[in-house]
Amino acid sequence: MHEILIAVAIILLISMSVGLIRIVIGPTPADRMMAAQLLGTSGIGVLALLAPALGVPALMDVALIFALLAAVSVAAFTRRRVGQDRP
Amino acid sequence: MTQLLLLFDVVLLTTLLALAVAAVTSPEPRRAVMLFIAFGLWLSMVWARLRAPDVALAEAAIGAGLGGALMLAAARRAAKREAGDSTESAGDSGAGGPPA
Amino acid sequence: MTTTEAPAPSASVIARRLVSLHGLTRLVLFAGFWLVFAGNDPQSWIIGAPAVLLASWTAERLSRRRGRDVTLGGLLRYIPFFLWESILGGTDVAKRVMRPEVDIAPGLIEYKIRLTEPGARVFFLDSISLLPGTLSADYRDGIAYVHALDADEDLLDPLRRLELRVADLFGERLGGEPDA
Amino acid sequence: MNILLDLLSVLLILAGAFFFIAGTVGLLRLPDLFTRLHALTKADNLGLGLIMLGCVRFAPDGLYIAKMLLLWLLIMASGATASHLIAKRALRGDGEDY
Repeated sequence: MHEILIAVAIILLISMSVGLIRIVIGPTPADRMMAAQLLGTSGIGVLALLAPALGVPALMDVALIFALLAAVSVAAFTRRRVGQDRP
Repeated sequence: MTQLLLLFDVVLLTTLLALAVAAVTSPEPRRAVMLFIAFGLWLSMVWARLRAPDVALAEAAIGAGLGGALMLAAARRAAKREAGDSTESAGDSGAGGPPA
Repeated sequence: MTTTEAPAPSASVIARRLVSLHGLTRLVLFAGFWLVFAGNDPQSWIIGAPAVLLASWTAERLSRRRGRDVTLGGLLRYIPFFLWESILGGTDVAKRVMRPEVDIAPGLIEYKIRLTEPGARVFFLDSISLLPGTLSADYRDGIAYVHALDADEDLLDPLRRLELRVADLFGERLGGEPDA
Repeated sequence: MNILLDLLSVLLILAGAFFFIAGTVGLLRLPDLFTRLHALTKADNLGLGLIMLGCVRFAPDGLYIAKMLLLWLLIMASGATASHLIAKRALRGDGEDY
Protein backbone atom coordinates (compact mmCIF):
# COMPACT_ATOMS: atom_id res chain seq x y z
CA MET A 1 0.00 0.00 0.00
CA HIS A 2 2.75 2.43 0.93
CA GLU A 3 4.46 1.63 -2.36
CA ILE A 4 1.50 3.13 -4.17
CA LEU A 5 1.72 6.30 -2.09
CA ILE A 6 5.38 6.72 -2.94
CA ALA A 7 4.76 5.97 -6.59
CA VAL A 8 2.12 8.69 -6.77
CA ALA A 9 4.46 11.03 -4.90
CA ILE A 10 7.08 10.40 -7.59
CA ILE A 11 4.52 11.21 -10.28
CA LEU A 12 3.67 14.47 -8.52
CA LEU A 13 7.33 15.29 -8.14
CA ILE A 14 7.92 14.79 -11.85
CA SER A 15 4.90 16.94 -12.64
CA MET A 16 6.34 19.65 -10.39
CA SER A 17 9.70 19.43 -12.11
CA VAL A 18 8.05 19.85 -15.48
CA GLY A 19 6.12 22.84 -14.13
CA LEU A 20 9.44 24.45 -13.24
CA ILE A 21 9.90 25.13 -16.93
CA ARG A 22 7.37 27.92 -16.53
CA ILE A 23 9.56 29.60 -13.93
CA VAL A 24 12.52 29.46 -16.28
CA ILE A 25 10.77 30.67 -19.45
CA GLY A 26 8.53 33.26 -17.83
CA PRO A 27 7.69 35.44 -19.77
CA THR A 28 6.44 37.88 -17.11
CA PRO A 29 7.35 37.82 -13.41
CA ALA A 30 3.69 37.06 -12.69
CA ASP A 31 3.95 33.81 -14.63
CA ARG A 32 6.95 32.81 -12.54
CA MET A 33 5.20 33.66 -9.32
CA MET A 34 2.23 31.61 -10.40
CA ALA A 35 4.41 28.61 -11.14
CA ALA A 36 6.00 28.96 -7.72
CA GLN A 37 2.53 28.83 -6.24
CA LEU A 38 1.68 25.72 -8.18
CA LEU A 39 4.82 24.20 -6.72
CA GLY A 40 3.59 24.99 -3.23
CA THR A 41 0.28 23.23 -3.81
CA SER A 42 1.89 20.17 -5.39
CA GLY A 43 4.46 20.12 -2.63
CA ILE A 44 1.67 19.91 -0.09
CA GLY A 45 0.29 16.97 -2.06
CA VAL A 46 3.67 15.23 -1.95
CA LEU A 47 4.00 15.84 1.78
CA ALA A 48 0.48 14.56 2.41
CA LEU A 49 1.48 11.34 0.65
CA LEU A 50 4.88 11.07 2.32
CA ALA A 51 3.49 11.53 5.83
CA PRO A 52 1.76 8.12 5.97
CA ALA A 53 4.31 6.43 3.71
CA LEU A 54 7.28 7.36 5.91
CA GLY A 55 5.26 7.26 9.11
CA VAL A 56 6.00 10.87 10.05
CA PRO A 57 2.66 12.64 10.75
CA ALA A 58 4.52 15.86 11.60
CA LEU A 59 5.09 16.37 7.87
CA MET A 60 1.59 17.81 7.83
CA ASP A 61 2.92 20.78 9.81
CA VAL A 62 5.51 21.34 7.11
CA ALA A 63 2.67 21.29 4.59
CA LEU A 64 0.93 23.96 6.64
CA ILE A 65 4.00 26.17 6.41
CA PHE A 66 4.06 25.60 2.65
CA ALA A 67 0.51 26.92 2.46
CA LEU A 68 1.41 30.01 4.48
CA LEU A 69 4.56 30.49 2.43
CA ALA A 70 2.60 30.56 -0.82
CA ALA A 71 0.19 33.15 0.59
CA VAL A 72 2.98 35.34 1.97
CA SER A 73 5.12 35.28 -1.15
CA VAL A 74 2.18 36.13 -3.40
CA ALA A 75 1.20 38.98 -1.08
CA ALA A 76 4.77 40.27 -1.12
CA PHE A 77 4.80 39.96 -4.87
CA THR A 78 1.52 41.68 -5.74
CA ARG A 79 2.29 44.91 -3.92
CA ARG A 80 0.82 47.89 -5.65
CA ARG A 81 3.06 50.63 -6.88
CA VAL A 82 2.48 53.71 -4.77
CA GLY A 83 1.66 56.90 -6.60
CA GLN A 84 4.90 58.77 -5.98
CA ASP A 85 7.02 55.88 -7.16
CA ARG A 86 5.31 55.84 -10.50
CA PRO A 87 7.89 56.65 -13.18
CA MET B 1 9.76 -0.05 -1.28
CA THR B 2 13.48 0.78 -1.14
CA GLN B 3 13.75 0.91 -4.91
CA LEU B 4 10.83 3.27 -5.12
CA LEU B 5 12.30 5.46 -2.43
CA LEU B 6 15.58 5.44 -4.31
CA LEU B 7 13.79 6.56 -7.46
CA PHE B 8 12.07 9.28 -5.43
CA ASP B 9 15.45 10.47 -4.15
CA VAL B 10 16.95 10.49 -7.61
CA VAL B 11 14.12 12.63 -9.00
CA LEU B 12 14.26 14.94 -5.99
CA LEU B 13 18.02 15.42 -6.11
CA THR B 14 18.29 15.84 -9.87
CA THR B 15 15.76 18.63 -9.82
CA LEU B 16 17.35 20.18 -6.75
CA LEU B 17 20.71 20.37 -8.52
CA ALA B 18 19.14 21.67 -11.71
CA LEU B 19 17.33 24.37 -9.71
CA ALA B 20 20.50 25.41 -7.94
CA VAL B 21 22.40 25.72 -11.22
CA ALA B 22 19.52 27.60 -12.86
CA ALA B 23 19.25 30.02 -9.92
CA VAL B 24 22.97 30.77 -9.84
CA THR B 25 23.35 31.22 -13.58
CA SER B 26 20.19 33.26 -14.06
CA PRO B 27 21.01 36.69 -15.51
CA GLU B 28 17.82 38.39 -14.32
CA PRO B 29 17.70 39.01 -10.55
CA ARG B 30 13.98 38.51 -10.09
CA ARG B 31 14.03 35.26 -11.97
CA ALA B 32 16.89 34.15 -9.77
CA VAL B 33 14.81 34.97 -6.67
CA MET B 34 11.85 32.94 -7.94
CA LEU B 35 14.15 30.04 -8.64
CA PHE B 36 15.60 30.46 -5.18
CA ILE B 37 12.12 30.25 -3.64
CA ALA B 38 11.49 27.07 -5.62
CA PHE B 39 14.88 25.78 -4.49
CA GLY B 40 13.91 26.42 -0.87
CA LEU B 41 10.69 24.46 -1.32
CA TRP B 42 12.61 21.60 -2.87
CA LEU B 43 15.24 21.55 -0.14
CA SER B 44 12.46 21.53 2.41
CA MET B 45 11.06 18.44 0.75
CA VAL B 46 14.49 16.82 0.94
CA TRP B 47 14.46 17.38 4.70
CA ALA B 48 10.95 15.99 4.86
CA ARG B 49 12.12 12.91 2.97
CA LEU B 50 14.93 12.51 5.52
CA ARG B 51 12.25 12.40 8.25
CA ALA B 52 13.35 15.72 9.74
CA PRO B 53 10.13 17.75 9.82
CA ASP B 54 11.59 20.38 12.14
CA VAL B 55 14.42 21.23 9.77
CA ALA B 56 11.98 21.15 6.86
CA LEU B 57 9.76 23.63 8.71
CA ALA B 58 12.62 26.01 9.32
CA GLU B 59 13.83 25.76 5.75
CA ALA B 60 10.39 26.46 4.30
CA ALA B 61 9.58 29.32 6.66
CA ILE B 62 12.94 31.07 6.85
CA GLY B 63 14.84 29.94 3.77
CA ALA B 64 12.10 30.09 1.20
CA GLY B 65 9.47 32.32 2.82
CA LEU B 66 11.21 35.11 4.66
CA GLY B 67 14.40 34.97 2.62
CA GLY B 68 12.44 34.85 -0.61
CA ALA B 69 10.24 37.81 0.27
CA LEU B 70 13.22 39.90 1.38
CA MET B 71 15.24 39.02 -1.69
CA LEU B 72 12.25 39.81 -3.87
CA ALA B 73 12.09 43.28 -2.34
CA ALA B 74 15.84 43.72 -2.80
CA ALA B 75 15.74 42.60 -6.43
CA ARG B 76 12.84 44.95 -7.05
CA ARG B 77 14.76 47.86 -5.57
CA ALA B 78 17.81 47.00 -7.65
CA ALA B 79 15.70 46.89 -10.80
CA LYS B 80 14.12 50.22 -9.92
CA ARG B 81 17.48 51.85 -9.34
CA GLU B 82 18.78 50.52 -12.62
CA ALA B 83 15.74 51.90 -14.43
CA GLY B 84 15.96 55.18 -12.51
CA ASP B 85 19.60 55.75 -13.38
CA SER B 86 18.88 56.36 -17.02
CA THR B 87 16.18 58.98 -16.38
CA GLU B 88 16.09 60.37 -12.86
CA SER B 89 15.88 58.82 -9.43
CA ALA B 90 12.70 60.59 -8.33
CA GLY B 91 11.66 60.21 -4.74
CA ASP B 92 14.66 58.09 -3.95
CA SER B 93 15.58 58.82 -0.37
CA GLY B 94 19.22 58.43 -1.32
CA ALA B 95 19.87 55.92 1.42
CA GLY B 96 22.41 53.99 -0.59
CA GLY B 97 25.34 55.61 -2.32
CA PRO B 98 25.75 58.63 -4.57
CA PRO B 99 23.98 58.82 -7.94
CA ALA B 100 26.02 57.42 -10.77
CA MET C 1 -20.73 53.91 0.56
CA THR C 2 -17.38 55.08 1.92
CA THR C 3 -18.19 58.75 2.36
CA THR C 4 -16.47 59.10 5.70
CA GLU C 5 -13.85 56.90 7.22
CA ALA C 6 -15.24 55.17 10.27
CA PRO C 7 -13.14 55.93 13.35
CA ALA C 8 -11.07 53.03 14.61
CA PRO C 9 -12.83 51.33 17.54
CA SER C 10 -11.24 52.09 20.87
CA ALA C 11 -9.76 49.43 23.09
CA SER C 12 -12.72 49.36 25.46
CA VAL C 13 -15.12 48.89 22.58
CA ILE C 14 -13.01 46.03 21.32
CA ALA C 15 -12.91 44.50 24.77
CA ARG C 16 -16.69 44.74 25.03
CA ARG C 17 -17.13 43.18 21.61
CA LEU C 18 -14.74 40.37 22.40
CA VAL C 19 -16.92 39.12 25.22
CA SER C 20 -20.08 39.46 23.14
CA LEU C 21 -21.59 36.47 21.40
CA HIS C 22 -19.89 37.41 18.16
CA GLY C 23 -16.48 37.65 19.78
CA LEU C 24 -17.08 34.44 21.66
CA THR C 25 -17.66 32.50 18.44
CA ARG C 26 -14.43 33.92 17.14
CA LEU C 27 -12.55 32.92 20.29
CA VAL C 28 -13.90 29.39 20.08
CA LEU C 29 -12.97 29.26 16.40
CA PHE C 30 -9.38 30.34 16.98
CA ALA C 31 -9.08 28.02 19.97
CA GLY C 32 -10.23 25.21 17.70
CA PHE C 33 -7.57 26.15 15.17
CA TRP C 34 -4.95 26.01 17.90
CA LEU C 35 -6.15 22.63 19.02
CA VAL C 36 -5.89 21.32 15.48
CA PHE C 37 -2.46 22.80 14.84
CA ALA C 38 -0.80 22.10 18.16
CA GLY C 39 -2.45 18.83 19.06
CA ASN C 40 -4.11 17.80 22.25
CA ASP C 41 -1.36 18.83 24.67
CA PRO C 42 -2.39 20.87 27.74
CA GLN C 43 1.04 22.49 28.01
CA SER C 44 0.75 23.95 24.53
CA TRP C 45 -1.86 26.38 25.86
CA ILE C 46 0.89 28.35 27.61
CA ILE C 47 1.64 29.72 24.16
CA GLY C 48 -1.78 28.96 22.76
CA ALA C 49 -3.97 31.02 25.07
CA PRO C 50 -2.16 34.33 24.44
CA ALA C 51 -1.96 33.56 20.73
CA VAL C 52 -5.70 32.88 20.53
CA LEU C 53 -6.50 36.07 22.45
CA LEU C 54 -4.18 38.10 20.27
CA ALA C 55 -5.69 36.61 17.10
CA SER C 56 -9.24 37.41 18.26
CA TRP C 57 -8.22 40.93 19.18
CA THR C 58 -6.56 41.47 15.80
CA ALA C 59 -9.53 40.06 13.93
CA GLU C 60 -11.91 42.30 15.86
CA ARG C 61 -9.65 45.26 15.24
CA LEU C 62 -9.48 44.61 11.51
CA SER C 63 -13.19 44.14 10.90
CA ARG C 64 -14.49 47.62 10.24
CA ARG C 65 -18.08 47.02 11.14
CA ARG C 66 -20.18 44.15 12.27
CA GLY C 67 -21.42 42.41 9.15
CA ARG C 68 -23.80 39.58 8.69
CA ASP C 69 -22.51 36.17 9.58
CA VAL C 70 -22.63 32.96 7.67
CA THR C 71 -25.74 31.04 8.66
CA LEU C 72 -25.48 27.39 9.55
CA GLY C 73 -28.32 26.31 7.26
CA GLY C 74 -26.84 28.29 4.41
CA LEU C 75 -23.49 26.67 4.99
CA LEU C 76 -25.02 23.18 4.90
CA ARG C 77 -26.71 24.04 1.61
CA TYR C 78 -23.61 25.68 0.17
CA ILE C 79 -21.00 22.99 0.84
CA PRO C 80 -22.40 20.23 -1.42
CA PHE C 81 -23.04 22.75 -4.18
CA PHE C 82 -19.53 24.09 -3.86
CA LEU C 83 -17.90 20.64 -3.86
CA TRP C 84 -19.83 19.59 -6.93
CA GLU C 85 -18.99 22.82 -8.74
CA SER C 86 -15.29 22.51 -7.96
CA ILE C 87 -15.29 18.97 -9.35
CA LEU C 88 -16.97 20.28 -12.50
CA GLY C 89 -14.48 23.16 -12.66
CA GLY C 90 -11.49 20.85 -12.37
CA THR C 91 -12.71 18.37 -14.96
CA ASP C 92 -13.63 21.24 -17.29
CA VAL C 93 -10.11 22.67 -17.17
CA ALA C 94 -8.54 19.22 -17.46
CA LYS C 95 -10.69 18.40 -20.49
CA ARG C 96 -9.89 21.63 -22.29
CA VAL C 97 -6.19 21.34 -21.63
CA MET C 98 -5.75 17.70 -22.55
CA ARG C 99 -7.16 18.08 -26.07
CA PRO C 100 -4.62 18.05 -28.89
CA GLU C 101 -5.72 21.59 -29.72
CA VAL C 102 -6.32 23.66 -26.57
CA ASP C 103 -10.03 24.43 -26.56
CA ILE C 104 -10.45 27.96 -25.29
CA ALA C 105 -11.86 31.32 -26.36
CA PRO C 106 -10.81 33.58 -23.50
CA GLY C 107 -12.48 36.89 -22.81
CA LEU C 108 -13.39 39.33 -20.09
CA ILE C 109 -16.97 39.98 -19.02
CA GLU C 110 -18.42 42.43 -16.54
CA TYR C 111 -20.85 41.44 -13.84
CA LYS C 112 -22.65 43.88 -11.61
CA ILE C 113 -22.69 42.51 -8.08
CA ARG C 114 -25.96 42.80 -6.21
CA LEU C 115 -24.68 41.57 -2.88
CA THR C 116 -24.20 44.44 -0.45
CA GLU C 117 -22.39 42.77 2.44
CA PRO C 118 -18.61 43.24 2.04
CA GLY C 119 -17.88 39.79 3.45
CA ALA C 120 -20.36 38.22 1.08
CA ARG C 121 -18.79 40.06 -1.85
CA VAL C 122 -15.33 38.76 -1.03
CA PHE C 123 -16.76 35.29 -0.65
CA PHE C 124 -18.51 35.62 -4.00
CA LEU C 125 -15.34 36.81 -5.75
CA ASP C 126 -13.36 33.90 -4.35
CA SER C 127 -16.07 31.43 -5.29
CA ILE C 128 -16.12 32.70 -8.88
CA SER C 129 -12.55 31.52 -9.32
CA LEU C 130 -13.56 27.99 -8.40
CA LEU C 131 -16.59 27.85 -10.65
CA PRO C 132 -16.12 26.13 -14.04
CA GLY C 133 -14.62 28.42 -16.64
CA THR C 134 -14.60 31.66 -14.68
CA LEU C 135 -11.97 33.60 -12.76
CA SER C 136 -12.52 36.83 -10.87
CA ALA C 137 -9.92 39.14 -12.33
CA ASP C 138 -10.79 42.54 -10.94
CA TYR C 139 -13.33 44.28 -8.79
CA ARG C 140 -14.13 47.96 -8.93
CA ASP C 141 -17.16 49.98 -7.82
CA GLY C 142 -19.45 47.01 -7.39
CA ILE C 143 -18.57 45.48 -10.73
CA ALA C 144 -16.70 42.21 -10.94
CA TYR C 145 -14.54 41.71 -14.01
CA VAL C 146 -14.71 38.02 -14.70
CA HIS C 147 -12.24 36.31 -16.98
CA ALA C 148 -13.80 33.44 -18.87
CA LEU C 149 -12.07 30.48 -20.47
CA ASP C 150 -14.83 30.36 -23.03
CA ALA C 151 -16.42 33.76 -23.42
CA ASP C 152 -18.88 32.48 -26.04
CA GLU C 153 -20.77 30.51 -23.43
CA ASP C 154 -23.53 32.16 -21.48
CA LEU C 155 -21.95 32.86 -18.13
CA LEU C 156 -24.42 35.33 -16.66
CA ASP C 157 -26.81 32.61 -15.59
CA PRO C 158 -24.27 30.55 -13.63
CA LEU C 159 -22.91 33.73 -12.05
CA ARG C 160 -26.40 34.76 -10.98
CA ARG C 161 -27.07 31.35 -9.54
CA LEU C 162 -23.80 31.47 -7.62
CA GLU C 163 -24.65 34.93 -6.32
CA LEU C 164 -28.02 33.66 -5.10
CA ARG C 165 -26.27 30.82 -3.31
CA VAL C 166 -23.87 33.21 -1.60
CA ALA C 167 -26.75 35.50 -0.66
CA ASP C 168 -28.48 32.49 0.87
CA LEU C 169 -25.29 31.60 2.71
CA PHE C 170 -25.15 35.02 4.35
CA GLY C 171 -28.91 35.25 4.83
CA GLU C 172 -29.09 38.26 2.55
CA ARG C 173 -31.91 39.12 0.18
CA LEU C 174 -30.81 40.41 -3.18
CA GLY C 175 -32.25 43.76 -4.22
CA GLY C 176 -32.31 45.47 -7.57
CA GLU C 177 -32.84 44.16 -11.05
CA PRO C 178 -30.43 41.60 -12.37
CA ASP C 179 -28.53 43.02 -15.29
CA ALA C 180 -25.35 42.41 -17.16
CA MET D 1 -14.08 -4.31 3.60
CA ASN D 2 -10.53 -3.20 4.19
CA ILE D 3 -9.59 -3.98 0.65
CA LEU D 4 -12.51 -1.94 -0.63
CA LEU D 5 -11.44 1.03 1.47
CA ASP D 6 -7.87 0.68 0.24
CA LEU D 7 -9.07 0.55 -3.33
CA LEU D 8 -11.19 3.63 -2.81
CA SER D 9 -8.33 5.66 -1.39
CA VAL D 10 -6.00 4.53 -4.16
CA LEU D 11 -8.57 5.61 -6.72
CA LEU D 12 -8.99 8.99 -5.01
CA ILE D 13 -5.24 9.55 -4.85
CA LEU D 14 -4.78 8.61 -8.49
CA ALA D 15 -7.58 10.96 -9.50
CA GLY D 16 -5.89 13.71 -7.48
CA ALA D 17 -2.59 13.06 -9.24
CA PHE D 18 -4.39 13.28 -12.57
CA PHE D 19 -5.68 16.75 -11.76
CA PHE D 20 -2.24 17.88 -10.66
CA ILE D 21 -0.86 16.70 -13.97
CA ALA D 22 -3.68 18.51 -15.76
CA GLY D 23 -2.72 21.67 -13.86
CA THR D 24 0.90 21.36 -14.96
CA VAL D 25 -0.08 20.68 -18.55
CA GLY D 26 -2.33 23.73 -18.44
CA LEU D 27 0.44 25.85 -16.96
CA LEU D 28 2.68 24.93 -19.88
CA ARG D 29 0.21 24.82 -22.76
CA LEU D 30 -2.21 27.67 -22.16
CA PRO D 31 -1.39 30.87 -24.02
CA ASP D 32 -1.62 33.70 -21.50
CA LEU D 33 -1.47 34.61 -17.84
CA PHE D 34 -5.21 34.59 -17.16
CA THR D 35 -5.94 31.23 -18.72
CA ARG D 36 -3.01 29.75 -16.83
CA LEU D 37 -4.49 31.08 -13.63
CA HIS D 38 -7.66 29.14 -14.44
CA ALA D 39 -5.73 25.89 -14.60
CA LEU D 40 -3.82 26.75 -11.45
CA THR D 41 -6.76 27.50 -9.20
CA LYS D 42 -9.21 24.86 -10.31
CA ALA D 43 -7.21 21.79 -11.18
CA ASP D 44 -4.78 22.06 -8.30
CA ASN D 45 -7.31 22.69 -5.58
CA LEU D 46 -9.38 19.76 -6.74
CA GLY D 47 -6.31 17.54 -7.00
CA LEU D 48 -5.17 18.40 -3.51
CA GLY D 49 -8.66 17.80 -2.13
CA LEU D 50 -8.86 14.36 -3.71
CA ILE D 51 -5.41 13.38 -2.48
CA MET D 52 -6.23 14.48 1.03
CA LEU D 53 -9.51 12.60 0.91
CA GLY D 54 -7.57 9.52 -0.13
CA CYS D 55 -5.13 10.02 2.75
CA VAL D 56 -7.89 10.14 5.36
CA ARG D 57 -7.62 6.36 5.43
CA PHE D 58 -4.10 6.62 6.88
CA ALA D 59 -4.78 9.29 9.47
CA PRO D 60 -3.58 8.34 12.95
CA ASP D 61 -6.29 10.36 14.74
CA GLY D 62 -9.16 12.77 14.22
CA LEU D 63 -7.05 15.87 14.73
CA TYR D 64 -4.93 14.86 11.77
CA ILE D 65 -8.03 14.73 9.58
CA ALA D 66 -9.10 18.13 10.87
CA LYS D 67 -5.65 19.46 10.04
CA MET D 68 -5.90 18.18 6.49
CA LEU D 69 -9.33 19.73 6.09
CA LEU D 70 -8.12 23.09 7.41
CA LEU D 71 -5.11 22.92 5.15
CA TRP D 72 -7.33 22.33 2.15
CA LEU D 73 -9.60 25.24 3.04
CA LEU D 74 -6.55 27.46 3.56
CA ILE D 75 -5.12 26.48 0.19
CA MET D 76 -8.40 27.17 -1.56
CA ALA D 77 -8.85 30.56 0.06
CA SER D 78 -5.27 31.61 -0.56
CA GLY D 79 -5.27 30.20 -4.08
CA ALA D 80 -8.44 32.04 -5.08
CA THR D 81 -7.26 35.27 -3.46
CA ALA D 82 -3.78 35.00 -4.94
CA SER D 83 -5.10 34.42 -8.44
CA HIS D 84 -7.45 37.38 -8.05
CA LEU D 85 -4.55 39.59 -6.95
CA ILE D 86 -2.26 38.45 -9.75
CA ALA D 87 -4.99 38.93 -12.35
CA LYS D 88 -5.87 42.35 -10.95
CA ARG D 89 -2.29 43.58 -11.02
CA ALA D 90 -1.86 42.28 -14.55
CA LEU D 91 -5.12 43.87 -15.69
CA ARG D 92 -4.49 47.27 -14.15
CA GLY D 93 -0.76 47.20 -14.76
CA ASP D 94 -0.01 48.95 -11.50
CA GLY D 95 2.01 46.25 -9.80
CA GLU D 96 5.59 46.88 -8.82
CA ASP D 97 6.81 44.04 -10.95
CA TYR D 98 5.27 44.60 -14.35
